[in-house]
Amino acid sequence: MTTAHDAPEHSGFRLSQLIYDTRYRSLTIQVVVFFLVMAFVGWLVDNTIQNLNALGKDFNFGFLWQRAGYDIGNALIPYNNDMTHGRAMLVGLVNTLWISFLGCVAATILGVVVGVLRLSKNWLVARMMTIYVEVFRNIPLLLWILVAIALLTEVAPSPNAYKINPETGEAKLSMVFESIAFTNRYTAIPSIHFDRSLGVIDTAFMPISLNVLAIAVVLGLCFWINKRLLAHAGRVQEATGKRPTTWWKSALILVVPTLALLIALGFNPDEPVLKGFNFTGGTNVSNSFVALWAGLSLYTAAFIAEIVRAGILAISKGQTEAAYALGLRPNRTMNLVILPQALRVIIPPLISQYLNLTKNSSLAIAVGYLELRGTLGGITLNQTGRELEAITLMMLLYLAISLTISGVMNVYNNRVKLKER
Amino acid sequence: MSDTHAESVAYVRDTMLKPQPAPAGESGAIRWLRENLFSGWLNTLLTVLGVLTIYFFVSHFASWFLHGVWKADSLAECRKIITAEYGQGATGACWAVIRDRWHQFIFGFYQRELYWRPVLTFLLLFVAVGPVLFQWVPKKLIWFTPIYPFLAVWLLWGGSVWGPILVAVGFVLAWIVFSLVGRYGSIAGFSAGAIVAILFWMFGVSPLAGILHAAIPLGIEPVESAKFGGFLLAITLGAGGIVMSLPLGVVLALGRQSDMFLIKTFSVVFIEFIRGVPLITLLFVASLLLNYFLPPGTNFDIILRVMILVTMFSAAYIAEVVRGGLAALPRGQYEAADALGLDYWKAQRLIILPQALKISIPGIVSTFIGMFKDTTLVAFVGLFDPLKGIPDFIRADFAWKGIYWEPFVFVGAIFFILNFAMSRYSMHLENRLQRDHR
Amino acid sequence: MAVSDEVAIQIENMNKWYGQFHVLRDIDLTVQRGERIVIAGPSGSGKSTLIRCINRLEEHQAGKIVVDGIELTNDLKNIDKVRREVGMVFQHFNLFPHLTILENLTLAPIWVRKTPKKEAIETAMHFLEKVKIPEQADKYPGQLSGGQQQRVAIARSLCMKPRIMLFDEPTSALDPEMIKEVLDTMIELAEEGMTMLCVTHEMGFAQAVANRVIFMADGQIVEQNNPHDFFNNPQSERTKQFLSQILGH
Amino acid sequence: MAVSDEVAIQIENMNKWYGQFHVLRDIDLTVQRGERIVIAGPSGSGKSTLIRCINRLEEHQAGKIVVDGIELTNDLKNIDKVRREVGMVFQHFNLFPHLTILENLTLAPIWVRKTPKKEAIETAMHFLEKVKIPEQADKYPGQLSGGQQQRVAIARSLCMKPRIMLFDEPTSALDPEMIKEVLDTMIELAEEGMTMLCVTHEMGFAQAVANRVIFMADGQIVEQNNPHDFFNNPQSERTKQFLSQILGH
Amino acid sequence: ATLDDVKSRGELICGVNTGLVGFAAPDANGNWSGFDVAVCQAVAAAVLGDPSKVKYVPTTGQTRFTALGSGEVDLLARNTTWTYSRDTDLKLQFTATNYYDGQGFMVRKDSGVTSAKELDGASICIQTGTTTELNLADYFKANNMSYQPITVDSNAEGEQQFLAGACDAYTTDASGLAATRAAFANPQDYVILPEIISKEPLAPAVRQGDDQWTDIVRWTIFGLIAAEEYGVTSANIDELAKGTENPEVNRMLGTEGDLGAMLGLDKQWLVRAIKANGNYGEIFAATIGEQTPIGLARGLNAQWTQGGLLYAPPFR
Ligand SMILES: Nc1ncnc2c1ncn2[C@@H]1O[C@H](COP(=O)(O)OP(=O)(O)OP(=O)(O)O)[C@@H](O)[C@H]1O
Ligand SMILES: Nc1ncnc2c1ncn2[C@@H]1O[C@H](COP(=O)(O)OP(=O)(O)OP(=O)(O)O)[C@@H](O)[C@H]1O
Ligand SMILES: [Mg+2]
Ligand SMILES: [Mg+2]
Repeated sequence: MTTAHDAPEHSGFRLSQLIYDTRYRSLTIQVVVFFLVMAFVGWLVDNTIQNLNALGKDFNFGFLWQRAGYDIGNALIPYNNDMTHGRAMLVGLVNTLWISFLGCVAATILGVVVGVLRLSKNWLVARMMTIYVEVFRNIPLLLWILVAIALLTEVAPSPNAYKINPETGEAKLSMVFESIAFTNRYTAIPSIHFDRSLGVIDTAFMPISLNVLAIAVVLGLCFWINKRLLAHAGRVQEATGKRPTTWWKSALILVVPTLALLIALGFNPDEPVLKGFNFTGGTNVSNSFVALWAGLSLYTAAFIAEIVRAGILAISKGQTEAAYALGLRPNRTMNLVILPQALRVIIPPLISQYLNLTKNSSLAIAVGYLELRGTLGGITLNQTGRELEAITLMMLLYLAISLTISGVMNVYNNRVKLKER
Repeated sequence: MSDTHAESVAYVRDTMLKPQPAPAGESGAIRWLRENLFSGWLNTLLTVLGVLTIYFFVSHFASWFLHGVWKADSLAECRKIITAEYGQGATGACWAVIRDRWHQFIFGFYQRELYWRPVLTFLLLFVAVGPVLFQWVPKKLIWFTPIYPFLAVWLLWGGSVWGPILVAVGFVLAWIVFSLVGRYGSIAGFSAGAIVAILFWMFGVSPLAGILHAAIPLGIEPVESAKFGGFLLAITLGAGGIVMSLPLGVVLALGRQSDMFLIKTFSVVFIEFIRGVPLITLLFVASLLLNYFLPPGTNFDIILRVMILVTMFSAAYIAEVVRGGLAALPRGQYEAADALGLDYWKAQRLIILPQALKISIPGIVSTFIGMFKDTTLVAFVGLFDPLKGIPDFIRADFAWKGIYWEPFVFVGAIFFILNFAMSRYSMHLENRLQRDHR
Repeated sequence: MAVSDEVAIQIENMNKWYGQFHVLRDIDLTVQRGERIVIAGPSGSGKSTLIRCINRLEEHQAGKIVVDGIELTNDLKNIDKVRREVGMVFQHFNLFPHLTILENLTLAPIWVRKTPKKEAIETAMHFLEKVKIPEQADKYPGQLSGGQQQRVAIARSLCMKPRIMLFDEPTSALDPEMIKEVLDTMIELAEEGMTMLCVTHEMGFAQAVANRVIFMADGQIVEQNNPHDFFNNPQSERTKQFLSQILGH
Repeated sequence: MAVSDEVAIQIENMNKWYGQFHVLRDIDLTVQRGERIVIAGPSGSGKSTLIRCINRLEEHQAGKIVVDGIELTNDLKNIDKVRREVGMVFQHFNLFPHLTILENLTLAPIWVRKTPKKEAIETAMHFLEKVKIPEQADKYPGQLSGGQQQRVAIARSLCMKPRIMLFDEPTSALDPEMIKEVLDTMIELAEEGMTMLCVTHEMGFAQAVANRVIFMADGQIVEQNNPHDFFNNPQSERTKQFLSQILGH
Repeated sequence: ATLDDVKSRGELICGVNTGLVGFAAPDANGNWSGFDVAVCQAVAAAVLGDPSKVKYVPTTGQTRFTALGSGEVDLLARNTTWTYSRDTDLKLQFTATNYYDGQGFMVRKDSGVTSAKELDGASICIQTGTTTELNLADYFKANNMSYQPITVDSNAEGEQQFLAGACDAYTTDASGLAATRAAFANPQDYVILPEIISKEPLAPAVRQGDDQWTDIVRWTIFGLIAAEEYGVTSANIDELAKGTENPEVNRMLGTEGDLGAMLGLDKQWLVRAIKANGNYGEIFAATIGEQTPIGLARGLNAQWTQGGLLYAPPFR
């Protein structure tokens, strides 16, 4: 056995190594790609600069500090037309977040109900839910939003209908619970009023009501105590095997202190009253908001329903059977075995639906609800003619929202990942 | 081992039992009703609620549908007919608007005498995707698939036949160069092919097309894209976007899988950026910003610009779908290709991508459904999509001002039928793939 | 390994249909306490269905099943009682993947038997030692090999202190080298006198521990006998044919 | 079955790590042309890793591997050359499911060796006949049994006319009745004087065809010997223990 | 230069509204017509000799200025108010006002409102992306009143909301209000309030920096206006083009001097422009005038000789 081979001499670095050597090759490719991409980006930027020059424009966010001059129907933070475009953008952003949040909540509730009902043994209900899911999934969201606003404006009465006829002393329509009025322009609901208010702190962003703050603190405390109670029940169970009944204690703890505080503050709802053309006193939730909300929730719920259904189906029958065979009751099986597993399957796609819903909230354009796209990407853009700046800023804001949501999702996914070999 | 007891139970059956029918009460309509609708108070409650809901819908909308008027020249006439037939205050649908304007819902402003062209294009689409999607279509037909996009462009936009042919020639050239140079390494071949093709498209196509057209004027009547509207626009944007985004999506997916940091980063940034913003903002980029990014003086029409952004948008989604397909391939396939001495590009082209793309087809179909629905958003940049653009301008006609629900119902129904069919088909494909899979 | 005279399971004239399909036909079977029964038969003969009827994972439509003196009817309370007395081990383990091994074992004792947690853990560790994997207590099922998982599944059933154990092909999803470790566990259990009903094709196991082998075909009990006679001197044609297939390899 | 003096593979002082885990330690191995080597050892001992290093499916971090006179470095050209000379057969066949058997066989010759298509098909049919399934040429891998698939995989490697063949547990994913047909094919190959490295637990095969058996444990070559001495007179404790497990069944 | 582009292209690209009754709307066959469209056709006739050589690019309130700025359209003939900032900041060049409009309000008759001053607290439907939004805010502020804006995306939607009673008043340019009202099933149930809260001179616009092109569009419009003033109509133009007593008409119609050459056009340019759809008065009457369903009175848009604001500078 002779060694038939001499080791090749290690000569110095050769240029061909850039292409043929695995160590340098990827470096070469990356450098080339990097320069290509940079050249492309540079080309775009150069074009943009030239075009801006040709039009005599510049790239300047100064417009954000100029007077906006337009009104926004439902601003959640204080706003009037004397404030700046920047403030208007903020109002839009808050509105985007608000509609997205409410949309996600409603879509989740509806989606879970529909998803579970689709699995129901009830033939009729299961079929109806299937129809709901298929119809909503396969027709563009835009149509649902347009239908929602059209239904609201055509079916609901105008505020006039609630006007009390001075002769008969009666109105054509009376308000629900004397405090809620559905109209074809908004839904008038009572707002909160405190007789013995603690006052309001004014911050630059938005005024913070001390009353609300106090209630939030008390509620938080109650939840904490309740958690302690449940933990205690758990310990008792660990020690004796018997779990003390807690539901009525929980109910008491959660309700009584808050109620007491509300009474102390002299809480009473400020009911809307019809004055002139419109209701005043309460809060008017505009129909464009309701339509967008309904459209987004109904549409997204159809997708969520499918996710929930798939999630429950994904937990194999074997898990249920094993739990039954151990003597666990169906509801315990659901809570202890099926749900914890189904949630892992459900939550990631669920969150990406939340993302979709948030992005789809930009369809507010169809109903004239002024959110981020409507303010910054709509009226502000139009009044100032700053397309480049406004759209860039708007995209970055949306991107920030998206990345935050998907960041949360990743953290969650990593937390609950099933341990495998 | 055996004790007395066990022995005593020895038993042999000498006559086998025939299956018996299930006992009464275990079958029949009553049982079905009991099991499926009334098997408990909760179920019964649900059934009642369900029936009430159905009743609500039927009672509210049935008369509107049934009182529909099909023949009228304006909304006012419709109203008159309905009042005459069903009495004062009766409501009814005015389907006459659909009858009068159906062609605009479908074709936009495409010349009426040329409707055969989009229709033919649409039918040929099935021939083109047939070999990929349907098992019973002869696989040989696959040669038609790469030709189809050029044919479709030519049929839809018309004009000289030489333009599309020369663009296709560019691909052929690229292929030839790739095969020639490819022997010195795939990357070299790839780059050389791409450069030749791009140079040819940039400097060769239009003069050559001019010369060829002068010599052999083959062509059909050109149609400008401003005439596209309705479902023709939606399908052109959706299908065109998906087709054009496929190569880009595949490249992005490979980039995202790559272990080269920079390439991976660029891919991820692009994909996440596109997926992180609403389509509407991208459409605004198409309509408001794209011209800023291009050299001064360049000008595409808005449909083309929207198409570019739609392509980028769907590329990001396709990339994720293809990535799923790539991830689903067992590692062994890569290793076997390596062990046989295939380099990265050959392995991708011959082994990995054919399989990964096949697995991705259902995902691509779903992406297409999403795209197709989203094309309605182009209404907001002034294009005539079937859902808002077309109805809005029909309402700008005096005769149909105020018509609202009928277009929704009509357009919604078409969307539903197309998308439902596609989603069912993609589910079927998915099942078939699962069965076929080794 | 004594068999007492007490009856553990009594099945009389039991019939079951899936829709119009008659799966179990006129089943009569009495199992004494301490008996170890192996059920064999071709695929689709209704073996699984039979043992699943015993803890009411499936409902029977005619006839009577009495387990431990409790008749299985639609009465939920009875079903609960029976399920507490009967442990079951499945072909695919069906461990709860989101819980650790220890949590898998203590879940039912805590929530069903209302055992204090400490006690439940002690029992669990005891049985884990018995199946020889106490060191895996804090891992998750996904981190264990198939054989280990099946042993955990057996331990999980044992933690409920059942008086009867049902096994549905406990080894058929396992790699050959793991089959032995599971069978060993089951043999040990048998030696302690547990009443066992076991669907299996492991004929070695049947010969080693069964008091009785039951052969099923087409939803009927075709033949039953002690293992020795069953294997060496089968009576019916169906049995002979089946045995030649199984053992002929 | 002559062994020439030419060196086919030379491994010197080779080390490999996965991250911090030292899989292969100081491997020294010289394979003569025409030699048939069987590698055995417990699971996780690094057998697969070793032979995958030989055609650079894995990169080694220290030491030297010379295959057919070509040193495996980072130079892609060398790697390509080596891969053309070395065929490999995997445990899970890794046929390309979207191509017919014939296409599987002709793919690499056409694209890598640039063989004209006609010639490639002829060679492919030749080797298909050799593995005794010429009639399956137009089927897809999914339509074949495991044994047939593995034989196709062997034929696929042979079509590249390799001078060395590597086998990584080629029979361990197969049902018992199919193992023989694959082993037969391999024995035939051995008889033709192909240089072979084979990771396998089929000790019968080792005794029949191997010139040398290498025993690995913990990433090291613990013992190597001719098959007769290896099985009848193992030297190290590890080997003895391993053999008793493998053969003791 | 734009003129050369248009000539070499053989087509004028004209930015128009996506659909506004009377001003710009395509019919069932996709042919555009309307008051704004007539301007496009006149310019096309003047420059290219054929009024049909126009490509219409529908633009929204959002996209119109970019379309013009980026060169996508040669001429923006879309109801666009001439304002200071648009003229300066947005780098547009407004050519000549072809319609004097003003923002007004429409309400239901049975609401009893007779003046905009009574609209305190009302819900008002308003189309987003236009000057009307700013005017409305200013007006209510100046009068110390409050209102609830109900923003809508398109005129069609605004109409629908207003009809359904979702807003107490609909505000937009008075011309738009009239057009909208005319199409209602019962127009007599709605009134347009007397207040006009803003000046809305609507003018076709072109890009800044191409004076020749600006002049062509501007003088085509003036030509149409002057034609009405001097009684040149599409009916008699062939006759008059042979020569008249009036030297200004002769200059316009190219029988005397060569005004066209100063614009880079031929002598007959204005003849063709007027022939396309007639003079200003004819266009007005055919598209939005009192004989049409829209029924707008000339009002401010009458010739200066009739007490209106239309006043074409002399062709000299
Ligand atoms: N839920 C069900 N609905 C309808 N038929 C069923 C159902 N479960 C089982 N069957 C049918 O009942 C018959 C008996 O099934 P069972 O699972 O008891 O057979 P087995 O003897 O356990 O077979 P194997 O050895 O394959 O597990 C089979 O024909 C099966 O197809
Ligand atoms: N990609 C990898 N990353 C990290 N560790 C690895 C990787 N591949 C293998 N290993 C580890 O390296 C060791 C040797 O693996 P190898 O596959 O070579 O063993 P083997 O002897 O072939 O075992 P078997 O008989 O089970 O196939 C094992 O401990 C394995 O866990
Ligand atoms: Mg079974
Ligand atoms: Mg291995």
